[in-house]
Amino acid sequence: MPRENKLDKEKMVVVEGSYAVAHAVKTCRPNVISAYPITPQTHIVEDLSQFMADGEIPNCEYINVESEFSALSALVGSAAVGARCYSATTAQGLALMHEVLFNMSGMRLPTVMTIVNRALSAPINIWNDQQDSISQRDTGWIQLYAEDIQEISDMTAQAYKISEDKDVLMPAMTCMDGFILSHVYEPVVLLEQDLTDKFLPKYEPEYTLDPKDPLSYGAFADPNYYTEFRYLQEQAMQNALKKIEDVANEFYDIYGRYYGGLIDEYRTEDADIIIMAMGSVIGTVKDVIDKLRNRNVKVGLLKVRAFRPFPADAIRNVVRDAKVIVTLDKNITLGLNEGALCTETKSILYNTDINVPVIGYMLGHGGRDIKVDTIERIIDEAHEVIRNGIKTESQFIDLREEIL
Amino acid sequence: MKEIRVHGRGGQGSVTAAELLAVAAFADGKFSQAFPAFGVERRGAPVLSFTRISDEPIRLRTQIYEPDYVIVQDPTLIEVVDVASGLKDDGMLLINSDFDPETFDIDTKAKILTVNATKIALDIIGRPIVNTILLGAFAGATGEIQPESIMDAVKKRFPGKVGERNAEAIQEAYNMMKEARI
Amino acid sequence: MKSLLAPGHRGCAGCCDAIAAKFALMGTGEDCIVINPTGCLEVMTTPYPETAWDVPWIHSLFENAGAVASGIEAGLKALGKKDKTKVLVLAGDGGTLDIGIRSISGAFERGHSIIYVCIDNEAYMNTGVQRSGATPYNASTTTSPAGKVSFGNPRPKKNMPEIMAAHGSPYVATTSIGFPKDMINKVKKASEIEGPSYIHAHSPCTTGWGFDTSKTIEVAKMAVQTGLWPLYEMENGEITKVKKIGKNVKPVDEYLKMQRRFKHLFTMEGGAEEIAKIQAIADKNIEDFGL
Amino acid sequence: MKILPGGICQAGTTRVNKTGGWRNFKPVYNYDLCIKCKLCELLCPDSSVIPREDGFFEFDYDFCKGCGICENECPKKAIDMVLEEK
Repeated sequence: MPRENKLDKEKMVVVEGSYAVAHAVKTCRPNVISAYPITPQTHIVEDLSQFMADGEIPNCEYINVESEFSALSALVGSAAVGARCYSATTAQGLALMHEVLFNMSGMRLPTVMTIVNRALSAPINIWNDQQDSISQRDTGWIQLYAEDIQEISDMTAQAYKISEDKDVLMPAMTCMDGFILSHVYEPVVLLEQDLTDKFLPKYEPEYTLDPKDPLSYGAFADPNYYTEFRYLQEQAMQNALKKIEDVANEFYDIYGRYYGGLIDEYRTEDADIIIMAMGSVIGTVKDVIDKLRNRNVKVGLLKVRAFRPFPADAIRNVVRDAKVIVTLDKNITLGLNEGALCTETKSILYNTDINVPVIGYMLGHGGRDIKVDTIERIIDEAHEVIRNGIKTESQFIDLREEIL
Repeated sequence: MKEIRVHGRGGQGSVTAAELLAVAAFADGKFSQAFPAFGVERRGAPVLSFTRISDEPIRLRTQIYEPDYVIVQDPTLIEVVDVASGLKDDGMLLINSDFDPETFDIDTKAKILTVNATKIALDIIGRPIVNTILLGAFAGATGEIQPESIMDAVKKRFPGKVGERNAEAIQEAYNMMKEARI
Repeated sequence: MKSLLAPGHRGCAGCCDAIAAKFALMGTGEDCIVINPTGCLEVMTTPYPETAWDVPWIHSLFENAGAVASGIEAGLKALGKKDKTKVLVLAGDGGTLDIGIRSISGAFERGHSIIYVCIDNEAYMNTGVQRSGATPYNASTTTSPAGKVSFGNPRPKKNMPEIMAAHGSPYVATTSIGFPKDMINKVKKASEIEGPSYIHAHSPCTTGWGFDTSKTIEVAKMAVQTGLWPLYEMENGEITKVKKIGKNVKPVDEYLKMQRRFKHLFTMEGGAEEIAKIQAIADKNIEDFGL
Repeated sequence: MKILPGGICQAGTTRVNKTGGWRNFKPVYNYDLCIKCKLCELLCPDSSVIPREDGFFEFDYDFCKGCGICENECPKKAIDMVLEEK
């Protein structure tokens, strides 16, 4: 059932995206924050440091670590003693954490980490795309992508509730586009402390490192056991599918704000063309859709909020009657010439009775602005696919051919 | 929706100007959005920042290519940056300068206005910080924004004496430019 | 004193790691949490679903023990549980001197209250005796083998205790499993100190060094008695206590002869000169520390 | 047995794994020579030297791997390593 996102203008303030996230983290009452500075994540951790310096986060330790690797490693320890943990990073920092990402999800230690999405070097580039988190898709972390500041702020509390659920117990990344969302000032309802206290219960894990009940964490599992642990992780991801939906609904009941659960839809009713996208480009696409709908173009948007677990059923239900699906990817799987959303979408339609063509566009890499005109051209090309079938399944758009 | 582009140099507070404009616009009951042109510029380098103001919630996330208004914090930028790039014909270009608008050879059909924000800053604040003063001038020249909203935003951002003096300077710039309103 | 390391673990007969872990836990007592990075100790004590540990224990990765310990300490503090519980790292020399040095450096610079014990058996034993930064001069390992033109490892041991003292650690000590009371008392002392303390425990490995399983303690003692492994304590950067060997000092060849990893020095041409260089290392220690 | 998520183990559970079978030689006490100094108990890498009520010790042959450290370090030569009869 679609829900109205009731924004209370009286409660809104104009703040930077990073501040809204830091404030959201504060209201979730974390016990340990551990982070290493990296552009464009820095404002979040600076704001949290200021909250700490002003004594505004009780019962919390802030660890100024010497690397991202240690930022997440420290949280492995903190989570294992039962602390609610937080970190934030991006790009190179996330890549450096790669090994720990597997470790933390393998040990089933919940945590929330904001990924301020940014391109990976080389060449060095500090601007936004989503290659960083997409490249960590198999590490066993829940991945949620936000459209605007309100959503990334609210998603922080949602992510804790999902991650800490006893049927899930998997760490979660909440992803926001670097600069585009992290450095934008816009009106937002800062996560309300009283409502968050109501929404997010105290983290009380069943098992912890405790001298009174000395358990061992991180044992050495041979081929007789390893497979079963992987199976259980996958089960947890499947459980998360429902939990993400439930938590979005619970959030709506308490705060009155809703952005979809696993996915969200925008004017998909009777849509011939369904655009699938994640993150901040959603807003621009919605504007383009409104414009084209006024000209009776039947186009709609399927916003993917959860990339891991991948919401196969939810997507199938929406795209079933479309004539073409268009995926937008700020990433590329090199060697496949496709973005991840394109690949995943095709894969969940195969072996089903849904026979809708999928075309993919890779764009917005390394901070290249995604303009209204680009989205319009993509929709034009989608029409051409409806008329004459697929010519190019997946491609870069807005390539500067003249310098190639 | 109105789109504003602010040209400045790193360290001159152009990002803060865009932000304060967004805060003030929201206080006026509009929706707003402010963001820098994200770069690795250091102090002194030319920088850009943007503000959108609208009666409806703003979803658009592109940079601003065809602004309604352009604010230039430092006239020396005109030599090195195309400050009028994409500026709408019925738009306005506001330059911090003690010269008359006609002295500037800028390729635009939009109206050019100048305000000697540096002088106001030195007279009232005692330091050549012009970002907030130009917002006062902008409010006066365009009527897009209430001067009180800008002054409140500035006072909140810079509490105490600094904010008070800035507010005084904003009022001064507002009064001067109100007469030149387009 | 009760052993907090259960039997049934998969360590070799005569395993130095098991002895070192046992001593360290005797120093802290049972109110402690152990962080154990990758290495023999981790693998041999926790074959799922079993564990030999009678205290809470965590293995995360190879290079992050310092950070995991920091997080545990911070978590306990935030939850109001840090009063008595000690945070003890039991790490090998590879996990300490090589791959883990960044995270240890960070943890010590930040001043977390942790006890870091490096169980130094002077090579990567878990993977089959490869050289580490702790491998001594001329030891033959599988990646620094003696050969026609090589006497083995060409570099002396990295001086990790000095590095840790330079971090401003309030307590740094060297010890040896050949001196159980020394080791237990030093860990105990470390557990009573606020801030990060570092104990470097020399621990001869029967398999990697090539000596009979019954000689683990004997070889450890000999390292100390030759002056090759001086036992000392540093408080706030100053040496405050040294274990004297006095007249009992032994020549290094007695120590080297006990181990297969130095066997080539006694058969190769030029070996005697190399042994003399090792003797010079011991002599310098004796002079520097006043052993 | 059901596995717990994350691979958590209950304390001291290697006790199900009897490593006594690894032995070639087994230590035997000569209580006439033993001075109850406890060194054998302290040094045993397999925690297989068990104190008795009378202050002497006995070996836990379920776990003793026969390394011989106890024999080698005994100050009174009160321990002998004898060939394991299998």
